[in-house]
Amino acid sequence: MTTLSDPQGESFRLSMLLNDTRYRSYTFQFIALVCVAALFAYLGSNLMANLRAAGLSISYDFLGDPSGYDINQTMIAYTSQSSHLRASIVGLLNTLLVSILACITATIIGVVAGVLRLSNNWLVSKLMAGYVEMFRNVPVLIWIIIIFTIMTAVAPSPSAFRGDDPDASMVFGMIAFTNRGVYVPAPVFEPLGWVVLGVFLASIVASILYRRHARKKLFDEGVLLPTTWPTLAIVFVPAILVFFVLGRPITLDIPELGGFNFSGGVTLLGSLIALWFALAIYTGAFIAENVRAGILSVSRGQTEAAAALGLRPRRIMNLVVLPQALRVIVPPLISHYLNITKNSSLAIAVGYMDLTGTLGGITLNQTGRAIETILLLMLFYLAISLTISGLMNVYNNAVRLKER
Amino acid sequence: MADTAVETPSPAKLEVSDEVAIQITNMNKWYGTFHVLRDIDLTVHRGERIVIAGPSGSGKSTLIRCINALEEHQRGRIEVDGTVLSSDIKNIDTIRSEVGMVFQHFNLFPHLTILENCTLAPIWVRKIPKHEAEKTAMHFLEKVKIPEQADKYPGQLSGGQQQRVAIARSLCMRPRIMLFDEPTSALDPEMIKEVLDTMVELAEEGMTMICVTHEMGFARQVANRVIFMDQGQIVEQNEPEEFFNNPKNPRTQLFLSQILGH
Amino acid sequence: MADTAVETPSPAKLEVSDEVAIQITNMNKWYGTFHVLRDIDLTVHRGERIVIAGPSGSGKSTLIRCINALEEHQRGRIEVDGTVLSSDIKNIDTIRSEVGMVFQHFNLFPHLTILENCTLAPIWVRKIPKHEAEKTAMHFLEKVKIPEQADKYPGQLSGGQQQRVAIARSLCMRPRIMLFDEPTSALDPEMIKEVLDTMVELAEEGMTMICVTHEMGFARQVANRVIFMDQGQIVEQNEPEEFFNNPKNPRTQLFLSQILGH
Amino acid sequence: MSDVHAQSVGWVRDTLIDQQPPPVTEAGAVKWVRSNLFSTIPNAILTLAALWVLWRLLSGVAPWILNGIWDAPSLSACREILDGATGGCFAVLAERWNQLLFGFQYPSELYWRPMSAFLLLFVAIAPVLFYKTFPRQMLIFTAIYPFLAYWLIWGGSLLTPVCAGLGFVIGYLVYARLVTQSFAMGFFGGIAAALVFWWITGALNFTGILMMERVESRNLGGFMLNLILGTVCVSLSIPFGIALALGRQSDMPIIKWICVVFIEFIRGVPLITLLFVANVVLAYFLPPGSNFDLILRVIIMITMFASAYIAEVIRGGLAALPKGQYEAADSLGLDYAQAMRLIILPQALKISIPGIVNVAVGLFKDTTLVSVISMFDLVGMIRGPILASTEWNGVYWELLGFAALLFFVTCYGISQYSQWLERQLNTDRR
Amino acid sequence: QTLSDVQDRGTLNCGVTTGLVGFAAPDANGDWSGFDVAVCRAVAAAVLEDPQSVEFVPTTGKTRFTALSSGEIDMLARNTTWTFTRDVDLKFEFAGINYYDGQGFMIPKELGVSSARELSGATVCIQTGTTTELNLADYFRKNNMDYEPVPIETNAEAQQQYIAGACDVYTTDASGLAATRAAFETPGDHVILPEIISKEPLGPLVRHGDNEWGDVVRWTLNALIAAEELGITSANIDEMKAGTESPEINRILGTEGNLGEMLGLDADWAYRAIKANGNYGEIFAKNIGESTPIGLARGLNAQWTDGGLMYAPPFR
Ligand SMILES: Nc1ncnc2c1ncn2[C@@H]1O[C@H](COP(=O)(O)OP(=O)(O)OP(=O)(O)O)[C@@H](O)[C@H]1O
Ligand SMILES: Nc1ncnc2c1ncn2[C@@H]1O[C@H](COP(=O)(O)OP(=O)(O)OP(=O)(O)O)[C@@H](O)[C@H]1O
Ligand SMILES: NC(=O)CC[C@H](N)C(=O)O
Ligand SMILES: [Mg+2]
Ligand SMILES: [Mg+2]
Repeated sequence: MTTLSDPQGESFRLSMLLNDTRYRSYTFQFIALVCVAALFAYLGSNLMANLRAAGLSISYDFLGDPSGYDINQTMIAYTSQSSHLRASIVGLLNTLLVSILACITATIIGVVAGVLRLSNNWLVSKLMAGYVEMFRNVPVLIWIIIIFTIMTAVAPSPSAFRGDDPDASMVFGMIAFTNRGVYVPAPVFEPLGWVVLGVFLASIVASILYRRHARKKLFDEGVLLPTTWPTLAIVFVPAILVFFVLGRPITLDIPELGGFNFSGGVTLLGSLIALWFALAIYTGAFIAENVRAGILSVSRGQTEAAAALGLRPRRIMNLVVLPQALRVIVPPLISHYLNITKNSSLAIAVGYMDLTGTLGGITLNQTGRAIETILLLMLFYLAISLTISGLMNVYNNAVRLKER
Repeated sequence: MADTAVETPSPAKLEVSDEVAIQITNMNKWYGTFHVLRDIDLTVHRGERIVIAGPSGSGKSTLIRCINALEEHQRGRIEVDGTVLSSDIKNIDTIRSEVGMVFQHFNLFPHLTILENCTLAPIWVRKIPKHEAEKTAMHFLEKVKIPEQADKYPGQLSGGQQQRVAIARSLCMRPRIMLFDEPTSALDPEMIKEVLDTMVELAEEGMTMICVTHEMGFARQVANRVIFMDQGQIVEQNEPEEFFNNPKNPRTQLFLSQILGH
Repeated sequence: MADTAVETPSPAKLEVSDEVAIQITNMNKWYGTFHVLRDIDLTVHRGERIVIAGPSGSGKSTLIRCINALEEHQRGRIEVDGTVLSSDIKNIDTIRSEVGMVFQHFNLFPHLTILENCTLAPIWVRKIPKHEAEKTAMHFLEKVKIPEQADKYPGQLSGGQQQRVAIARSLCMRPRIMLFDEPTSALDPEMIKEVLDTMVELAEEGMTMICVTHEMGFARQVANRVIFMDQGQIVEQNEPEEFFNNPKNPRTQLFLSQILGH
Repeated sequence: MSDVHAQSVGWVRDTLIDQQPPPVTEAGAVKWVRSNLFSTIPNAILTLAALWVLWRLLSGVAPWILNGIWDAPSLSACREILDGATGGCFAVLAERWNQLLFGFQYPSELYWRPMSAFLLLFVAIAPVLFYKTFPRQMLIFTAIYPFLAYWLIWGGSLLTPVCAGLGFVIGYLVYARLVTQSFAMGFFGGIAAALVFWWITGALNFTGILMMERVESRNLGGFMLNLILGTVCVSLSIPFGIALALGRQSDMPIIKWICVVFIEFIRGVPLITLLFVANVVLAYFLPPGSNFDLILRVIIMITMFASAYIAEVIRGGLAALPKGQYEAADSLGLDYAQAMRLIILPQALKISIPGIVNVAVGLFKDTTLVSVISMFDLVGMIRGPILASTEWNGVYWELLGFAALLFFVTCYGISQYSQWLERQLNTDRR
Repeated sequence: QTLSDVQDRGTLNCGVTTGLVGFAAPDANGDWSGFDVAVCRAVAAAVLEDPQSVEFVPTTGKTRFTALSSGEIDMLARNTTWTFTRDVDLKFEFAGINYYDGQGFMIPKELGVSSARELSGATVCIQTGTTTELNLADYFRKNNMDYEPVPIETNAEAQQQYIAGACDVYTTDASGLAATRAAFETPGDHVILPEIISKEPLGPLVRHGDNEWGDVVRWTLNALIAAEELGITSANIDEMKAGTESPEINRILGTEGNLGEMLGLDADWAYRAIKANGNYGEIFAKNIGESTPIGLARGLNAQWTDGGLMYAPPFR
């Protein structure tokens, strides 16, 4: 904005505020600022007047008060005596949990569907197109409700597992699908069990090292070691061996029907599952399109050039197509992740206690602090969104193709 | 366009061996019901440099893509360097690593540096250790006169430079036969010269080459045979001198009058 | 490229008035910290036809864009037709409606017909009634020899035709001065001629013109001054004959040898 | 020397070979099946798997649909008729379809009004969507339509929408008068004139003149509510979106930042929280004593939401325009407002149409979220009154399937349109 | 000033539940009826002379208070419990009590549970944002039992979940349980456990700070209760309107004194209010009484003269 053409002999005139490029933009910005400030002042004064009329005031003290309600899924210690703030954090963690689960599942579904849609099998690609169109064009809320209905109205209730001749039985004798959720066995670690786990983790690291080594060997000596089977072997064989050698130190805590419900094992709440799958399958359809577009964006010429060099189809995929397609796929993928996080607020429709359910739901209700809680709620979501999109920008800058 | 190429009118006298490099017998190909290649018979000897010309849609690209197994043919037989092209993956791999191909649109891998573009196939297909592959790559990059660009990305080079990298990339596989599909038609006039110079040099070293091009100057200078295709068939073939000065087939005459006309 | 232009070697002898059309005094411009234009002094008289030449990046475009206030300058003084270019919007508007500009890439408005392209500014800026504006537009379209295209859209015309429309569009504002920024360099050789012919005609009518171009044939035929720029400075200026035959500055000599060389 | 080699000797073909039919394996159904379904072993496995999935889907759904009961007073009656066989109880749709479409509070004798508004919508929107096929004059109807639709759906005196419309006309006339002098003057003059007109007519009471029975907006519901929210909010958000996009492109930092903050804020929070704002807090920010009904507050929030997204789409369109267009406009002496109005926006908007349509589809789907704040849109109707009623407690699939189908048809239609349009635009710009 | 707002507008905006048979539920034509609805209609009749000029705004446990405090509704008649915080902290004014209730549990008979003490480990459906949610937490904590809450928004959802077996127990106000059970296909398969774990005095409420309007609602409700006590019914009200021996009846019906005027209404206000749906007893009997499928006994809600708690302050 250095605009200093020939200032000599000119003195400031009022009309310059409108006609001079130097001052004009200040004038406009000033006006805009005043308008916005006036709008806020107006809203604020309305707020004050309304609050005064209703005898209320803005205060966040309620966050420290005991919440008084119970939450069915808590990842940190929580009782009805804990504070509202803690309840919000429980909700936040639940939001993150379902979002992360849904993101992972949606990515898997999306990638599979997207790749299959490009398959040269006519039937499969049409089937996938059907899946994509069907899920993309129906509101996610309807999908959530449909899946929740499957969970509650179609799955058997725990009482169906009761009796000598039950209507329903557990899958493998370990997993129970009920209309309250899915009960799966939980691993129980005896002291030595941790050793097995340690060995397992170590072998994962080892397998990564092995792959690195294989690559280095190829680069240094031109020897191509097999990777797929050795990797699998390295990951599983030692852990299994150790498991048996140490005398099966990990046992399963199989859920058992007792009282009203199954107890023991891990419970995946019906509302969590409904929300998780609905989000995953809905967003998966979008991701599929995205993946398809990404792969198609790598021109046929690239594949042909690689083929002409003698590379085999799987290598072409790994070395040429995927690295390029990922650059196209990832940015929209991340905005789909963002959408999942935002759509997870629909938890409220199935009674999953996420951030909207606790802070924006029960806390709001029980305290009546609408303005405070909703403001806080928005800030929480905004923080999540900004974090995700910040990461996205970092990634985009890192992988941008060099152009001249 | 013809005038941008090198202007020496006499075909380079290069020795051609008796050995057969490519033998195509009675080859036919259809796209759906469309008969693209009809009864193609062609024998290419080691060291021959063949230019294929012909109107658009006459099947030139399809023909050389069949040689590389980028397209499958439905009838007839293609034998490259003693290997018969069948749907056997082994054979296809053998042939592809013997035959280098340069495309009209370069098709460099934009996510890899120039050097990585050149070493990718040698490392993964030929299993050559990386540093050796890099040495070879630098050698060929020097040959195409752009060793200093080795660490740049394709997007940072001009079209002519990119096409030269594409040639170097093929050469790094040390192919015995090179196929060129209109390697210069996507380039600006100045850049065409850079690329043609590189190709002339290759020809002079005795590489077996099949080149689809309309650069008649190039054809005159290096080809020892020009093949004219129309409607999926080889219509005429001859030595460049004869071909240009004395085309026999009326279709060829018409075509030559058009492209040499302006 | 020089050979595509009209080949009459003597500069047209056109009268040049004493009146000053553009006066640039000691003008400097920076892009950020990069000093693009340094101490430019230039006086253009009414009726003069000036060609600006110089290597890429020497600031030619920037200079003429400053005259049109498309870029602001930071120091010095530009006076166009008696109006001093300051940051006063009134002045900028006055100057812009006095000065027509033709860009390298035409920049026609693709959503408007040719006629609408030509009448838009007269109607909205000059507040000329529509039918009158259309009459003027048709007049200038005839002058550039494409009246029959008036109802087409720019996308339907060839590059040369588009550039001629761009010229007509500027003329419709009845500017006293025309600026051309490499008006022919985005065109094919045949089309260059069409556009240059139009410009020559304009020149012969006595329009004040500043033209950035490397068409030396054009410069010889119509310019009465050639200005050579390098590194943001005016390095040499002279009559075309002198300039081409007898360049003084070594930088100019080098440049001329390059562009006339091939 | 080269004539040693037989193949180098000149050779000319005298007779051209004709097209021949491909070998049998290369054409016809056999080839198609082979290459599309069973080209490799994994492919064949995939095909079989797909066939199995299809079979499962069809065998599950087909009898349910074919055996459907369309006439029964309640679920239990329906089950009795079915007598254990698989089959849907579509009777619920037959019995409640007008509740599903119009909500349970819209007077049933007035259903023709929203119905005709809905049909006229197509007439109004056609010249916008297919701007090439329909005459431009039809745009006049498009301009009138919002006021007509308001009158049809909400009723009341015809003069109310007429005056609202006249306000726009007067504003436009004043604008057209003044704009030749200065855009700002025309713009603000137009707004001022319209406001003055509305203020004057607002004081008048039209009750009784050309009346149709009034329907309160809280009585709207069902799919109609989704449609109203969708169309109203999208149309309203386009001008705001344009303003925001221009603001975000502006080189005046304060204006730019105001727009950036607004857009990023709105895009960073879920629509639900904005609906909560509409539902529970917005009223606190309105002047004391003013009584905005819920629908209006929801429209305000959804419009804000949509404009942020549309602004981003339009910003993309603006960025896609070559810089030369801006410069050419400048060099002809057009001022900012003229350049935007005459050169930049017409082009940028055209590029943005497919993106805007996509936002519109997304938004239309999101209108179902209003059921969460207990408004009775299609989903709200199903979840609330219908499923809770004694007769129809438990008919999930028929109702949810119906809702899904309704949305699918609409959204799929629109997205097909947008793809068609994208292809059109691509060929336009050769 | 709510009173004049309502009169200007010509309709009363009354917040009710989204649907609880017997208390407030729309029929297939969208006409609302029920015990809470009757209160709204009585107030509308008193203020606007027409019991039909009510706009019913369905609210959930969550939206009801904000709807009221933001002015979207003029009064809330939605089985809302009168609690200290709602009155004092949320700044509402309870106009009285129209139903003395307590929280109960409903459970399918087949589970064989006979006492709330046996509910340890159960999955409980609970409406969020209600007092019952807090009571439930307290009750289980106090008795050292654990449970899994399934939060839902509306009674309708609760009903679906409970029927589908997604929860073992449904808990809410006992009256609500009775109403919900009545809507089941086979009400006999479900039992309401004997324990009542809380006090839930339900009543209509208005915003703090508008005492005139508060008085109108309070005394309309009281008029309904007093009418029952004094034997004014919708059948005999027209007779009594002509004048009776009892000065209190006369004061209520506006034939004596100027109570209506003091309220800012006309003399006939209470007459219209009672006429609209009958007196308290009639309303109770018609909507939730023993002769209805819901079948609630008067119990605590009998007149004080019958040993109940319904006790209207004197009209004087
Ligand atoms: N994948 C395909 N499917 C169907 N037809 C094709 C396909 N590829 C090419 N063709 C058709 O085959 C014919 C020969 O194509 P080819 O590309 O070989 O011609 P060409 O001689 O290389 O022409 P050009 O000079 O334009 O490159 C053309 O008519 C073309 O339309
Ligand atoms: N917007 C800008 N920001 C920064 N530097 C710029 C900008 N525009 C141009 N430049 C630089 O200013 C110098 C002069 O540019 P200008 O376009 O005037 O050159 P030119 O003489 O017209 O060259 P050419 O013949 O390539 O058009 C160049 O070095 C260019 O890189
Ligand atoms: N079930 C309800 O909706 C009301 C519950 C309880 N009476 C309350 O006021 O919180
Ligand atoms: Mg080709
Ligand atoms: Mg330039």
